[in-house]
Amino acid sequence: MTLLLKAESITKRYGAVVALSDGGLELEQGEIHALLGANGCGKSTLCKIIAGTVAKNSGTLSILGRAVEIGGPREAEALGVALFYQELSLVPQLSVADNIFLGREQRSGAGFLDARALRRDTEQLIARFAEVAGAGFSADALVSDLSPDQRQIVEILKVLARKPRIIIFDEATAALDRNQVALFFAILRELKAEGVSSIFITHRMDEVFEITDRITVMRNGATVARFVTAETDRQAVVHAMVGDVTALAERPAARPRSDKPARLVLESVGNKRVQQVSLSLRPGEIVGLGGLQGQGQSSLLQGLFGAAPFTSGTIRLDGEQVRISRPSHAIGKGIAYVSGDRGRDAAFHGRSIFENIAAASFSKERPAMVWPGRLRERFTKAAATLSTKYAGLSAPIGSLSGGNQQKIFIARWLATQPSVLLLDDPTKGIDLGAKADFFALARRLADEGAAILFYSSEDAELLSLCDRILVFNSGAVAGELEGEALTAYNLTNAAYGRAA
Amino acid sequence: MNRLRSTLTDPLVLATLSILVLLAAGEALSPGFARGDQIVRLLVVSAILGLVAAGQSLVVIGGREGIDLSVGASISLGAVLAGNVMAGQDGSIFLAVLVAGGATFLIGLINGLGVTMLRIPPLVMTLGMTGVVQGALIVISRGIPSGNAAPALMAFVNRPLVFGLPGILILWALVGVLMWVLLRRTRLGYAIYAIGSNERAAELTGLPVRAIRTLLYGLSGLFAGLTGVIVIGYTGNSFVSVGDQYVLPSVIAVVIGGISLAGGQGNYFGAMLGAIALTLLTSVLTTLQLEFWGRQLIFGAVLLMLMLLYGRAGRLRA
Amino acid sequence: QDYKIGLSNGWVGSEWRTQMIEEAQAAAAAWAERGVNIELVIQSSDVDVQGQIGAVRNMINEGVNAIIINPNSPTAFDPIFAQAAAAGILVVATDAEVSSPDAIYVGIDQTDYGRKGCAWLAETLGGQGNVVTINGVSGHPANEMRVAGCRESLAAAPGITVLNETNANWDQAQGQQTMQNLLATYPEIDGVYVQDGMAAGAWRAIEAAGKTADIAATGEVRKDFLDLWSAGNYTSGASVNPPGVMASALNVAVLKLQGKEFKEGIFGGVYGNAIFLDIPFINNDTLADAVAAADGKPGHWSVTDELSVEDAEAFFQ
Amino acid sequence: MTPARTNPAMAALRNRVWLVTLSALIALFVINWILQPNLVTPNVLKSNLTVFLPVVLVAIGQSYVILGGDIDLSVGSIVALVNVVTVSVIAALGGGVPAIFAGIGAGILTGVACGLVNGLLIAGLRFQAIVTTFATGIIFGGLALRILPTAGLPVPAEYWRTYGGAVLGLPVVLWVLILALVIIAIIARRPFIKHLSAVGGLRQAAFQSGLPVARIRILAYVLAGLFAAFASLCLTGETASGDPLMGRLLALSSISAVVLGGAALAGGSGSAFGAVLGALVLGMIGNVIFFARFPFEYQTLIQGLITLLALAGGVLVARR
Ligand SMILES: Nc1ncnc2c1ncn2[C@@H]1O[C@H](COP(=O)(O)OP(=O)(O)OP(=O)(O)O)[C@@H](O)[C@H]1O
Ligand SMILES: Nc1ncnc2c1ncn2[C@@H]1O[C@H](COP(=O)(O)OP(=O)(O)OP(=O)(O)O)[C@@H](O)[C@H]1O
Ligand SMILES: O[C@@H]1[C@@H](O)[C@H](O)OC[C@H]1O
Ligand SMILES: [Mg+2]
Ligand SMILES: [Mg+2]
Repeated sequence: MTLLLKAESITKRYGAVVALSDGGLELEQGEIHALLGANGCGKSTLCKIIAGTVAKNSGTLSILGRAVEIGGPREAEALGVALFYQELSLVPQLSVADNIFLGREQRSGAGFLDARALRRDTEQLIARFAEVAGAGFSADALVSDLSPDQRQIVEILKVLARKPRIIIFDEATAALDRNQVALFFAILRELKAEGVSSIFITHRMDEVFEITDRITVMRNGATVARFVTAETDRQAVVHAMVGDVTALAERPAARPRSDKPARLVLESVGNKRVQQVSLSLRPGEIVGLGGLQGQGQSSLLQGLFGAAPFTSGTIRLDGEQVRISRPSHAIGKGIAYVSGDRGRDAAFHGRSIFENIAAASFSKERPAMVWPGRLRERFTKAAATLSTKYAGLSAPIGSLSGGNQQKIFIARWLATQPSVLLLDDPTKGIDLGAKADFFALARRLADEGAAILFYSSEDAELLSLCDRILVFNSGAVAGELEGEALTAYNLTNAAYGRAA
Repeated sequence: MNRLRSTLTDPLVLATLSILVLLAAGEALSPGFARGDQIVRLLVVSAILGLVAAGQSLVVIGGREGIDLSVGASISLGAVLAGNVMAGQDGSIFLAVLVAGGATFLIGLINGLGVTMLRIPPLVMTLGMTGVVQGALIVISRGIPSGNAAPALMAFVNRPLVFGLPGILILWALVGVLMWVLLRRTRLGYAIYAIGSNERAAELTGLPVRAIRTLLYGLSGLFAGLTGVIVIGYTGNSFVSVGDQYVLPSVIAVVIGGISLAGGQGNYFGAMLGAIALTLLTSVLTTLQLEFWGRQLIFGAVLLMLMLLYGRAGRLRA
Repeated sequence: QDYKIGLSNGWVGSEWRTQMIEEAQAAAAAWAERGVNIELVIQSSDVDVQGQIGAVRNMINEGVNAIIINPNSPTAFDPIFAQAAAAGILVVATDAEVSSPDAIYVGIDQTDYGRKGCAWLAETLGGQGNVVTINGVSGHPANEMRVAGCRESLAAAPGITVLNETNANWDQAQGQQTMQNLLATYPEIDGVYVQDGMAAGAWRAIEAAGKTADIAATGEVRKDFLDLWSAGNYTSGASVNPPGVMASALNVAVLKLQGKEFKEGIFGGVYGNAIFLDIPFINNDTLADAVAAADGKPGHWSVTDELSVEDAEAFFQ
Repeated sequence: MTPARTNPAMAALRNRVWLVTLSALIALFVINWILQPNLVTPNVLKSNLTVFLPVVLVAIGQSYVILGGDIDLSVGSIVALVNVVTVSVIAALGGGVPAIFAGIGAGILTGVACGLVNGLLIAGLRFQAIVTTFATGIIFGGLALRILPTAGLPVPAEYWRTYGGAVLGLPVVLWVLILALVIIAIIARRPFIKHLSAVGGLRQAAFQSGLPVARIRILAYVLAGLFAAFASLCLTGETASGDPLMGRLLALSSISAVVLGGAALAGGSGSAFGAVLGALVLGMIGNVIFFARFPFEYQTLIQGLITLLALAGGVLVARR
C-alpha cells in the first residue's frame, strides 16, 4: 500500500481555545478511513486544515511523501483533495447544477458557460440518486428549496464532481436515511475500487464497521489511536474515543404501560405535509416516530409546536382542547421542541451561551426584567446535565463544537422544565457519551412525568429509547410497534410496508 | 497578551481612544478646543446625533439588514410638527413632543410593517418612506407657519441646567441608561439580540419576531421625532430638510461604536461614543484652515482608518 | 394671446423655494387682468442635473412657449437650452446665472450679494479686525460667486484678517455648529460673514457664547430672524435674495413673448446674458421697516421683492 | 407521489422577476403615452432615453456589486469625479479630437481606479461596504472639487454634438444602450456571474468551493466604477460641461433601480437586465408625474408614494 496523505503533529488554536494539539492521520491509497472522536475533539478542524479552509498553526502535511503547504481550497483542489463540509458548502440561491460545478463550470471555446454540458453532466450525476432523493430533486431546483437530506446529496455530488483522489466526508450521512446511506456506501466502494481514498467521519458506529478499512481516533484535539477495522471491535474503538466506556444504554426492560390519563391527544391533525394523524401520549411515555426520512415526522412535531401549525384536527392537552398556532402558545403550555438543525433552528450566532440558554425560559416565564446574576446558577446546572464542554456562560456559542452546541440547545429546553418534549432528531452530531447521557436524561424526565415524542433518523436510537413507535409514511401513521414487536426487523418492515 | 489585544480591539475602547486622540489633536491645533465649556457644546451636538443613533442602534441590532434611512425625514417632520404645535409657547411643549413623537412613531411602525409583513428590505423600505415623508412635509408645511421653539425648550437644549450641563445632556445620559436597561435588563432586550442573531431560532423559542421588529422601527421613528423636537430647540425654527444631515452620520456612529450591520451585536454605549467621535472629528476639521475639499479628504480618510481599526469582517480562511 | 409657461425648480429643501413658486404663480394669475391667460406647467422636486434636464425636455416636448428655471447647474443646460431655442422656446433662468447663450438670466447678481454683505461687515468693523466666513455648498455656483464677491470687499479693507473660511451647506443647524466651533477656536473673532438662513444658526451660537455685543455678523431676512435681530439688538446686516425673482423673471418673459424687444446694453453678468435686479439690503437702520413689513406673515416668510410688469417694461424698447 | 414543492409557474417567475418589472414598465409607458400623445415619436423617445441613460448605466454597475452581496454608495461621486477629470483633460490638451479621446480614456481609467479602490478596501481589507463607500464617496467628491472648484469648462462641440446625434441612422444614445445590453449579455454568460452570485449568496460556501472571493468582489466594484464612468461620459455629452456636484442622487436611485429589477439586497440573486428595467421604471414614474400635472407641492409626495409602491410590489412578487 502507498501512503497517500500524512498529517503530523497538527496544531490549531482559536484564541484561547486549542482545537488541535496533536492532530495526525495517515491515509493509504484506495482505502476508506474512519476518523472518529467525541464532539469537539477536532475532527472537522483537522479536515478543514487538510482542505485548505483553515490555517494550521504548526505541523506538517505531506502527500505521497512530499511536504505540502495548502494555502486555500483552490490549492487543496489542485492537489486532488475535496471536502464534504459538515455544515455544507452550498449556495442556497443557486441551482443544484450550479452548485455541483461551482468554480469548475464547463466552458465553450470562447469561455462562455456551456449550459447544455452543465445540464447533461448534472443529470448524469443525479441520476444515481433519483430513486432515493425524493420529490423536487432536479438539476434546476434551487438548493434553498431542498430538504436537508437532499442538500447532503448535492454536497456529495459536488465533492465527486471535482474528481479528487482524496475525499473527506465530514458526517456526510448525518441527515441521510437508510436507502440513501446504502447508495452512498455503494459509491464509496466504487471510488475505492478506482483507487480513490476516503476519510469518513461519523458518529454511527454501525457505519464504521460496515464500510471502513481503518480507523483513526481523536480525543481532545489529539490523535490517540489507530485501528484496522477488521481486527478490532466496537468496544475497543469506543474505549479509545471516550477514555472509559459509556456505551449506549441497552434497550431497557419493557416498562408497564402507565395508566394515567393521556397528557397529549391528537385527533386527525393535518397540514400540508401531515395527514390525519391521531395519537395519544401519557405522562412518562416516550413515543418514537419512525419510518424513512421525510415522511412527515418533523412536520408533525413542528405542527404540534406551532411552527408550521396544523390546519385541521384537534389537539388536547390534559383533556382540554387547545389551539397552538405559534411556538409561544406551545411553550406557554409546557411544550418544548429540540431541533436537529441547530445552525438554522437554534443557534443565536455571536451571542453568549447564557443568552442561548435563556431564550426559551424567558418565553416560558415571561419576566419583564432580567437579572442575569440570579439566573447564572440555574443555567450552569442546565448546561451541566449533559456534561457540555464549555469555557463559561459568557463565552460565545460559536466557540463550541457542533455537538457541544447541540447540548446547549437541549439544555435551553430542559431549563423550562417541559411537560411535553418534542425531539426532532435531536442527537444529530452528538457524540456517543453525550448521547448516552441524553438518553438517560430523557428517561429520567419521562419517569418524572414528562411525555416525550421522539423522532430520530437512527432506528437504533428509537429502539433503545421508546416505549412504542409510530411508523410514518407519506405524512400519515402507517403502523405502530409496541412491546415485543419493537425490533429492528419490524421497524424496517413497517417503514417500507406501504412505501411505493 | 491576548487579553491586552482583545481589550485594544474592543470597539468601546477604540472609540474612546479615538475621542481622546481627536481632543488632543483639536487642542494642539487650536488651544482652547478642549476647554470645558467647548466640550459641553460639542456634547450637545453629539447628543442630537446620539438620540437618532439610539433608534438606529435598535434597528441595526434587530438584524435582517436592519437600517433606517428615513430618520432624516422623521427628524424634519418632528421638528416641523413640534414647531407648529409649540408656536413659541412653553405651555405647548409637552403636546409638541406628543404630536411629533406620535407621528414619527407611526411612520416607523409603517416601516416596520413593510419590512416584516411585506418583507421589503429595510434599506429600500426606509428610503422609499423618506420620499413619502419629505413629500408630505412639503404639502403640510406650505402655508402653515413652520413655527418656533418654545423658550423653555431652547433653554433646555442650549443653557446649563445642572452642574453647568444643559438639560439635553442629562436627557441623553438618561436615554443611555434606559437603552442599557432595555437591552440588558429586560426580556425585550434579550429578544432584540435574539431576533437580530437568528430570526428562525428566535421564532422557535416563541418570540413574536415580526411584532418586535415592527416595534423597533417604530422606536427608531420615535427617537427621530424626538430628535426633531430637540433640533428645533437647538436651531429655534425648522425647515423641511433639517434632518437630512443626520441620516448617514447616525449609521456611521452606530458602526464605529461597534454595532455590526449584520445584526445581533453591539450596544448603545458604543453608538454614543461613536456619535461623540464623529462630532469631534467634524469640529476638529472645521478648525483646520483648509479648503473644503481638503476637509472632505481628511474626513473620508479618518472614517476609513476607523474601519481599519475594527469595522472589518472576519477572514474567510480562519 | 395665451401662453403656456414651464417652471422648473430642482431643489425643494427650503421654504424659500416654495415661496418662489407661489409668487410666480400669483404673478402668472395676475396677467389675467391684463387679458393674458397663462397656463403654468410646474416641475418642482429634488432632482439632480440630469433629472432637471429631463424636466426641461418634457417641457419642450409639451410645446411650452417659455421655460423659467432655477437651475441646478450654471453650465450643464447649454445643449438642452440650445434645443429649446431651436424649437422657438424662450428660456429664462433665475436665482443662478447660466452660461447658455440661448437663455437670459433675470435675478440678483450673486457676486454683488456677497460683495454687499462683506462691504457692510468691513465698514461696520471700521476696516479693522478678525473675520471668519461661513459659506454654503462648496462648488455651487451661487455660493462660489458670493464667496468671490465677499473676498473682493474684504480685500479692499487691508486691516481685516480672515481667520478661517468654512462651509455649512446652507443648513441652519450646521451653521450653528460651525459657528460654535469657530468661537471656541478663535476667541478673538470680531466679524462673521455668513450667508442666508445659516445666519440664524450662527447668531444663535453667538448668543449662546454671550458675544452678541462683541461681534458683528451678517443676517438673513426671514421674519423669524428679523424678530430675533431686533429683540437681541444684534449688529447685523443682510443682503436680500428675494424669492420673488422667479415672478420677476416671469413678468419679463411674458413681455418678451408678446414680441417686445430688449433695450440695448441692459445685459451684463459673467456670461453677458443677465438682467440684474436690485438687491435690497437691510441693516440696523432699516430693520424697523422690514419688521413692520413682515408683520402678520408666517415665520418662514422671507422679505421679498418683485419686479412689477411696469418695472419690467423698463427693460424693453 | 408528494406534490411538487412550489408551483412551477411561480418558480419560473421567481427566477425572472424582471418580467414583473417589465410589466410595470409597459403599464407606465402606456399611462405616459395617454398623458403625452406625442410620446411615441422618434424625437421624444430619444429625448427620454437620453434622460434615463445615466441611471440605467449606473444601475447596471450597481447590480453587480449588489449581486455579490455588497453595495456601492460612492457611484454618484465617481460620476462627478470622472466628469471633471474628462473635461479637465480635454481642456488641458486643447480641446481637439485627440484631446476628446484622451479625456474619455482618462475618465474611464478614473472610474476603474475608483472601483478598484473600493474593491481593495472592501474585499481586500475586508471593510464594511456601506460605510466604506460612503467614506470613499466623500473622498472622490472632495477630489472632484479639488480638480474643478465650480461648474464650468465647456467640452468641445464635437463631443456633445456627436453624443446628441446619430450614427448609421440610429441615435448615439440608442447605440450606447445597445452596447450596454451587449456587455451585460456577455457578462451574463460567463462563469463570473455564477461565481459572483455564489459570493453574494453565501460567501463562506463560495470560498470553500475554491472561488477567489476577494478577486470576484473587486471585479464587481471595478464594473461599478466602469459603468459609472460610462454614465458620466454620457452626462458630459448631455451637459457639455464639467460640474463637481454632478450625480448626487445617483447612488440611491441606482440602488432603487436594482431592487425594482428584482435583486435581493442581501446578494445572490438578481440581474443587470432587471436593473436596466428598474431604472427605466424610475424614469417613467418621473415622466408620468410630470405629465399628470399634479400641483407642484404634491409632486414629491406622489413621486415618493409611487416609488414606494413600486418597490414594495416588486419585492412582493420576487418573494412569492
Ligand atoms: N471558529 C472557531 N472559533 C473558536 N473555536 C472553534 C472554532 N471552530 C472550532 N472551534 C473549537 O475547536 C474544537 C474542535 O472543533 P471541531 O469542530 O473540529 O470538532 P469536531 O471534532 O468536528 O466535533 P463535532 O463532532 O461536534 O463536529 C472545539 O472545541 C471547538 O469549540
Ligand atoms: N414545502 C413543501 N411543500 C409541499 N410538500 C413538501 C414540502 N416539503 C416537503 N414536502 C414533502 O412532504 C412530505 C413530508 O415531508 P416533511 O419534510 O414534512 O418530513 P420531515 O420528517 O419533516 O422531513 P425532513 O427531514 O425533510 O424535515 C415529504 O414527502 C416531502 O417531500
Ligand atoms: O438664497 C438661496 C437661493 O439662492 C437658493 O437657490 O435657494 C435657497 C436660498 O436660501
Ligand atoms: Mg465536526
Ligand atoms: Mg426530518
